[in-house]
Amino acid sequence: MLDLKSVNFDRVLRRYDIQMETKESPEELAARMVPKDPYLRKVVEDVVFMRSKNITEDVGSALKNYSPEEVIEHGLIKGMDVVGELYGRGIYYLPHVMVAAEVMDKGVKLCEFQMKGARETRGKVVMHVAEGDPHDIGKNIAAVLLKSNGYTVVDMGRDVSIQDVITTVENEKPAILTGTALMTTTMSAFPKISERLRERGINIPFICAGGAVNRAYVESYPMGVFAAKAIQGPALANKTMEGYDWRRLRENWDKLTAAKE
Amino acid sequence: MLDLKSVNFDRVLRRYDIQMETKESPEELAARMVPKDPYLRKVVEDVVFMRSKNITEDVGSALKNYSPEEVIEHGLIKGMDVVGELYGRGIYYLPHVMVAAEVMDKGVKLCEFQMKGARETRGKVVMHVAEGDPHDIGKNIAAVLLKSNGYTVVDMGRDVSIQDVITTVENEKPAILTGTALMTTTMSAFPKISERLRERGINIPFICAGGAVNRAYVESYPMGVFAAKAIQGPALANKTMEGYDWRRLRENWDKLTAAKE
Amino acid sequence: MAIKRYTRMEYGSPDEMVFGEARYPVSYGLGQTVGAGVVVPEINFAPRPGAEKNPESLRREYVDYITKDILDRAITLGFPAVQLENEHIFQMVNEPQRYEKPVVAGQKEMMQNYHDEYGIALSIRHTVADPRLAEEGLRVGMDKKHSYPEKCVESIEVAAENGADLLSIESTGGKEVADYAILRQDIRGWLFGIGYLGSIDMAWIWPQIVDIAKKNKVRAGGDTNCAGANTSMFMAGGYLDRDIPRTFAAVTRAIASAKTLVAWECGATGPDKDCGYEGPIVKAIAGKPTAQEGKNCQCAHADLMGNLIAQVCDLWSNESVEYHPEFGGSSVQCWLGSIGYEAALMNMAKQLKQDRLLRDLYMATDRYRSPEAFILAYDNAYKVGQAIVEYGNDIYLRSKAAGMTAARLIEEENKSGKLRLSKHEQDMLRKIITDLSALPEEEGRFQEMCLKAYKDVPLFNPKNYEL
Amino acid sequence: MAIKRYTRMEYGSPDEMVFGEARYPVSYGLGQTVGAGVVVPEINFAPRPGAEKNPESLRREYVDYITKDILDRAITLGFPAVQLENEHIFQMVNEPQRYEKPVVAGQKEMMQNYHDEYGIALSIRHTVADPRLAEEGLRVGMDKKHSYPEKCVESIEVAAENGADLLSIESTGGKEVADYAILRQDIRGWLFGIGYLGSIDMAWIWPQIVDIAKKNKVRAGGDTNCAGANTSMFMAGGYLDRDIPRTFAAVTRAIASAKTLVAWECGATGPDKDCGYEGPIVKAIAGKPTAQEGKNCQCAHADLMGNLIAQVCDLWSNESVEYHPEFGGSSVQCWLGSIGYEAALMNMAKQLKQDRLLRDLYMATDRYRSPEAFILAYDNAYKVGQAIVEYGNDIYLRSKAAGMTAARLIEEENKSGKLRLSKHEQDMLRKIITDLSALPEEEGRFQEMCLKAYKDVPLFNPKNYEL
Ligand code: B12
Ligand code: B12
Ligand code: SF4
Ligand code: SF4
Ligand SMILES: [Zn+2]
Ligand SMILES: [Zn+2]
Ligand SMILES: [Zn+2]
Repeated sequence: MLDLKSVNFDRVLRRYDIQMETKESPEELAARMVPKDPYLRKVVEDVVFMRSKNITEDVGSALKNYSPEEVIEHGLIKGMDVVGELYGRGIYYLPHVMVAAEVMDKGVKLCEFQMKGARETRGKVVMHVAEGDPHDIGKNIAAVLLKSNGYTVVDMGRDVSIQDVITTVENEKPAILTGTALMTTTMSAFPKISERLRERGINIPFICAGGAVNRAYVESYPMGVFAAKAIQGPALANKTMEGYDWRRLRENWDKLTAAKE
Repeated sequence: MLDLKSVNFDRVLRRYDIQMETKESPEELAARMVPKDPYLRKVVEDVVFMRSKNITEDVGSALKNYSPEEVIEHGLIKGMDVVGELYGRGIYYLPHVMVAAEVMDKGVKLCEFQMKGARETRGKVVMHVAEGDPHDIGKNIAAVLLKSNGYTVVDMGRDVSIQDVITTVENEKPAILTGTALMTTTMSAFPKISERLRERGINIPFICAGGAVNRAYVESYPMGVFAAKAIQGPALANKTMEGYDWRRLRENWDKLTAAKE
Repeated sequence: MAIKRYTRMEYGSPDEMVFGEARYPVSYGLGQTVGAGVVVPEINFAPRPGAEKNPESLRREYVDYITKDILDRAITLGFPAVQLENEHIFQMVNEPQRYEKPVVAGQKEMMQNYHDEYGIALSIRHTVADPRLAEEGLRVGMDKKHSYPEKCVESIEVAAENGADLLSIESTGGKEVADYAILRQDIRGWLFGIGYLGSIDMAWIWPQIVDIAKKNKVRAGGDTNCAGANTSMFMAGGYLDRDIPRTFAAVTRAIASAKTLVAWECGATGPDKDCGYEGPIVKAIAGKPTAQEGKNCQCAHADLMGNLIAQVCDLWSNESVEYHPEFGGSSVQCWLGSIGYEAALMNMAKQLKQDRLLRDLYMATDRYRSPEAFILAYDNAYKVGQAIVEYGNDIYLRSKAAGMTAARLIEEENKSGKLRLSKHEQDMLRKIITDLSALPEEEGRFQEMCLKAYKDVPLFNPKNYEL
Repeated sequence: MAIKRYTRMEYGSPDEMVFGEARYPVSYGLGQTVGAGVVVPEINFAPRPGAEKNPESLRREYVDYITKDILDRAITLGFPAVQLENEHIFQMVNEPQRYEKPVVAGQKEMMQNYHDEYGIALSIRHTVADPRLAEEGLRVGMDKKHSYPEKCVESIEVAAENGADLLSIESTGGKEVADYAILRQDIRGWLFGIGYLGSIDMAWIWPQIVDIAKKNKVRAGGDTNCAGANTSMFMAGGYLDRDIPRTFAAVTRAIASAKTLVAWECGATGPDKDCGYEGPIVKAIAGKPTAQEGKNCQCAHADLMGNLIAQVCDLWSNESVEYHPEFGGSSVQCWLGSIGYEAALMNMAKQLKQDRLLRDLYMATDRYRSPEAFILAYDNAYKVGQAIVEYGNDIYLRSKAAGMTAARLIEEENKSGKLRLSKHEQDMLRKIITDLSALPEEEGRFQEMCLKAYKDVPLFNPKNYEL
């Protein structure tokens, strides 16, 4: 093998990732964002630092001082906000988000246990991957993020036939339908689904994502709203719950997704 | 420099062009295609073998035995047929075709001189290259071939504005309009031209060609008929003169252009 | 058919390996020989959206447009040999007689014509789709809804009977667990999914493929761990991406090689599939030819080892490109030009006996671009191979050894060499080493531990693996 | 500004030439230096059809989409330096203030941001369009209808004032005669059009470009003979094409180099434009950096020297690709990956002092693929250069000498070497040699002869050249 000792690697490649390592640590950023109250603070930190072991105890303590709704809102969900910010800034990686979401989930379950009725869902989302398409990782990530943002997710899995999608939407009456397609030979299911929904008078945002589709394609059929990244899911869903229909989501798309890219 | 003596170039590249050199010579092929009659034969051969110096004399002799129309039809045009065949088989190169066309042209002029009225044109063709597009070689080739096939060509040149095209078509009333575009940023003139022609009730085949366009694009607007190669021009024009409209040219496109690719 | 595990290396040293040469060259197709002194370009493609509308439109797309364009361009540029790869779309596995057969037969007929007319060496790899769904069952008789295991095998048969020269699949066994694990950066779970379950699944499907190939006198090529290691690689991405750390991706690649090897242990002859970046490792072990892709497959992937990965390839691929027009011709023609010229360069280097030098240039260019590139550099790939054959008979231990060896190589170079890692990549590497060190010494205990730990993983069903 | 003709070679021997090094390196842009030890990838692109609809949509296409994608991918893959090239569309030359300015300024602003944030070396070449029409008049005041000569110069100014680092143009002087001649395979006419008229036209436009560059403290790069030699090359095509013989194309390339050189004689510094395959010849003469393109510009051209042409490049280009999505990202990202990795390979070879060897591998791969490749092999390119400088002060005699030298080199190698020619190519070569031999020894007589012979060529007007 050639001797590489003399090589000045700088002339061949530059490690921008190392060069750009963020100076701010998760701890510093969290410190700026967490609430002052010591009980809620602990809950937030458990989520942010993924302390699965502490969460039961800390949520328990918080519940002695606050209502379950308050613990969820200002503790658990706040924690996920911080996580989202850390991910957005490139300090956290995706797995952090996934594990934090699980910690939060655990906390939410405890709170719900103490609530009068069931915790109110922010809305129902039916998710699927197009027929013939086995690529479901992106959809799975999106599902976790939607759940951790308070949505009820009906996950139909991958390789789902058009008919099954329609039936499920009719039965479940979700606020949002999502579709994922990584293959250009499967994405053609989406306009067909849109067509059939329209025939049945259903008019909900149909969030479509996955490597095969782009914004222009998704906006070529009624109801289609494009998502480039899983992290954009909650933002789009939240606006839907605020009353935006798919047309308005499209019009405001750049703004809604800007921070989340 | 490295010493290349040891190299077995066969493992690196293969000269399919040399390997495939046609066994049949132009002479052999012409021999099979030319008419028996010695006078016409000479005219045909002058065209095929590009004998610019002989053509005046040989056409002169032929005119003593045949009518000018016959000399054109069975001598000069027949010659170009042979040339087309030689080009199609890869025996002749494009410049052969161009030079042969000039020889033929010279002969036609002589015949016309002896004809009662002007020689009848097979039809009038207006040609142009799209606005902003300087790429005119393909159009120039196509023009020569159309002329040598008996068409009157109004050549508007390159970088021609939409308005000029429309005005010229209105004034010249051609049987066919052609457009060439090598740039995807200039080809958008074609649908606009088609639109304006329609507004004015003009309905002629609009043959569009050039590296930028493809069949799908050209067939996306009314009147558009695609041409991939200059040599397809006469075939498409001939059918137009037989009464095919642009719809019928499109329907029969594969067949009409098959031999000419 | 018995599975013959590799327990020793087919190469005596890393330096014996070089592009365009394999210990066991393979001949097939129309005058094609791979691994015997030349690198052959392998061009892969995808139909335009909508081409799947009906069998005739799909056939036209694959045969009249794509195959014809490829063959014309190969002649135009004077390439002496070309391999095509057709990755099947799901319509072809769903209805093999209607969708698959006309395509496979049509392509071969056209290739035969060009071969006869020009003497160009030609072959085609058919990579059938693996549509099996873990939740419905991976084995015959389990999937009552779609019969996907049965359909998958049928589509392999249809390919072999109608014109395929080389059979491949990107089998997806174990992916349900690996998918779960990757999002949690759980290397144990990933090892269980790919190294263990995936290897078991391959030992089920590959003897069938080898039999079908034998029966039809064609070749069984190989598998790739797209479902696992490539997913890691794409998620780890480049210097702007932060989905998962690249150290994790590197270790999964090493583990994946222990799985990919199974196809060859079941009797497949190679060349394996381009998208298996683990190729240098399995070639080091088995000496069979490998297909690789890098700087000229940017149409499909932007990996961090564009040159390095050419170091020991026998086929050089563009991975895949959708058919569409470009200024220079159709997309398949443009990418064929790129891979064909790169193969020509390698072949000239061989003729001039400078192939080892060019190999080293390729390798050096990306050696420190990412941890994954680093462990795939042929010297390191060889070491990972050695770790695998040391435990060759035990699919668990060899996968673990592969992962551990890769992790240690990266750790060491990061400490004292030129491979720089971000803090998060270092953290992950330490965690991986800790996690792998904590694993049992024995397959049975590992299996037991994992069946318990992952029993609630969505879609995971031990019956798929006869566990 | 005086024109300083080259009458001696800047290199003492062909072997002194190698990629990534020029006698006269050039610095410009955001930390970019070309020709001083590294090869830099140069990525060129075209907007999607329809993007030219209005100035804002065009700006968005070029800046927000194309430039951003390029810069992101460069960072992602770790490329230390990238050059962009923007070939202007005619809307930009027609209305420079509305269409050109926002694009040029927007690209530069974004590049500055990336340069500041990541330290990546960046630069942009603006190649303005030459919309002049021979029939309307090539000089100021002649074209009463469109004022194209004036517009052309204005658009160069707008580029230089708003962010261009490097100015280029593909000037089209003499093309009306060359176009006529190529279809008749008339080498004398082609020599008159390109070697003579084209050189005269460049001596008019290039001093202006050099002045504008100086005033704005940017660089004047160079020209290319796209209008002539590339048209020959594309028409000659590959082994399935039969539009014109490749020997004719090869000789036109040599003649073209005598024209392309004029930009540098007028004070331009290089790097010249990628599409000038005559780069090896002019670099041999002048020692200025050259941009080249080959196996990784298949998106735009399928030439017969994909590797060879990299032999002495300083920038390595993809020539051009229309912006559109691919599986691996957008088209500009995919092709940037290819050229960037190739540049990385060359740079590693330089680091390891194996650059001359890699150069020779590139060259050997295509040396005998076509007569044009053969005369551009650096040793032969050097010989053509020598013929030019021998008559350096006479644009006619040097063009003729270039053509004759190329023709003789091909003839000789075909007789006793490895360059095979078809019968028709041989016939054409003999005719070229005969025709060139019959030309007068003196410029005045040549001019006189040609003005007479080509007076009826459509569009040709001697006033365009002050004749
Ligand atoms: C991994 C992989 C596989 C794995 C899938 C594993 C799995 N569990 O998903 C396996 C091996 C199964 C596979 C198989 C095949 N694959 Co595959 N595969 C890939 C690969 C390498 C990576 C895909 C991936 O996981 N990306 C990472 C995820 C996270 O991205 P994502 O899903 O897009 O999700 C992101 C966004 O889209 C968004 N998102 C997604 N869904 C949703 C939903 C909502 C609501 C929101 C808000 C956001 C959102 O969020 C995510 C990011 O934050 C790609 C290559 C590539 N360049 O993409 C090819 C690719 C998709 N595969 C391809 C092919 C051809 C195949 C096969 C057909 C090959 C074959 N012949 O066997 C088979 C399919 C067989 C069949 N059944 O038909 C082609 C598709 C070409 C085409 N025509 O379009 C690709 C593009 C590769 C290529 N370059 O050619 N593949
Ligand atoms: C030569 C050339 C030039 C020459 C043109 C010389 C001339 N007299 O035509 C010159 C130098 C002027 C030129 C300039 C430019 N060019 Co230019 N050029 C080319 C090149 C290399 C070859 C084109 C050619 O002559 N082909 C051969 C001819 C014979 O083909 P053809 O015209 O298509 O004709 C065939 C058929 O279409 C058909 N046909 C044509 N017309 C007709 C009509 C009828 C009736 C029929 C039946 C058939 C028919 O018959 C012919 C074959 O038989 C191409 C590269 C390429 N890959 O094509 C780029 C190319 C077309 N140019 C390109 C560009 C970008 C430019 C410039 C803008 C660059 C610049 N910034 O300066 C400028 C234009 C400036 C301006 N005014 O806007 C791009 C276009 C990209 C895009 N957006 O689409 C191309 C594709 C190069 C590339 N890969 O990027 N160019
Ligand atoms: S890497 Fe690309 S080609 Fe290979 S299996 Fe995965 S998706 Fe298919
Ligand atoms: S070669 Fe290509 S890029 Fe260069 S001038 Fe000609 S068309 Fe433009
Ligand atoms: Zn692949
Ligand atoms: Zn493309
Ligand atoms: Zn260019």
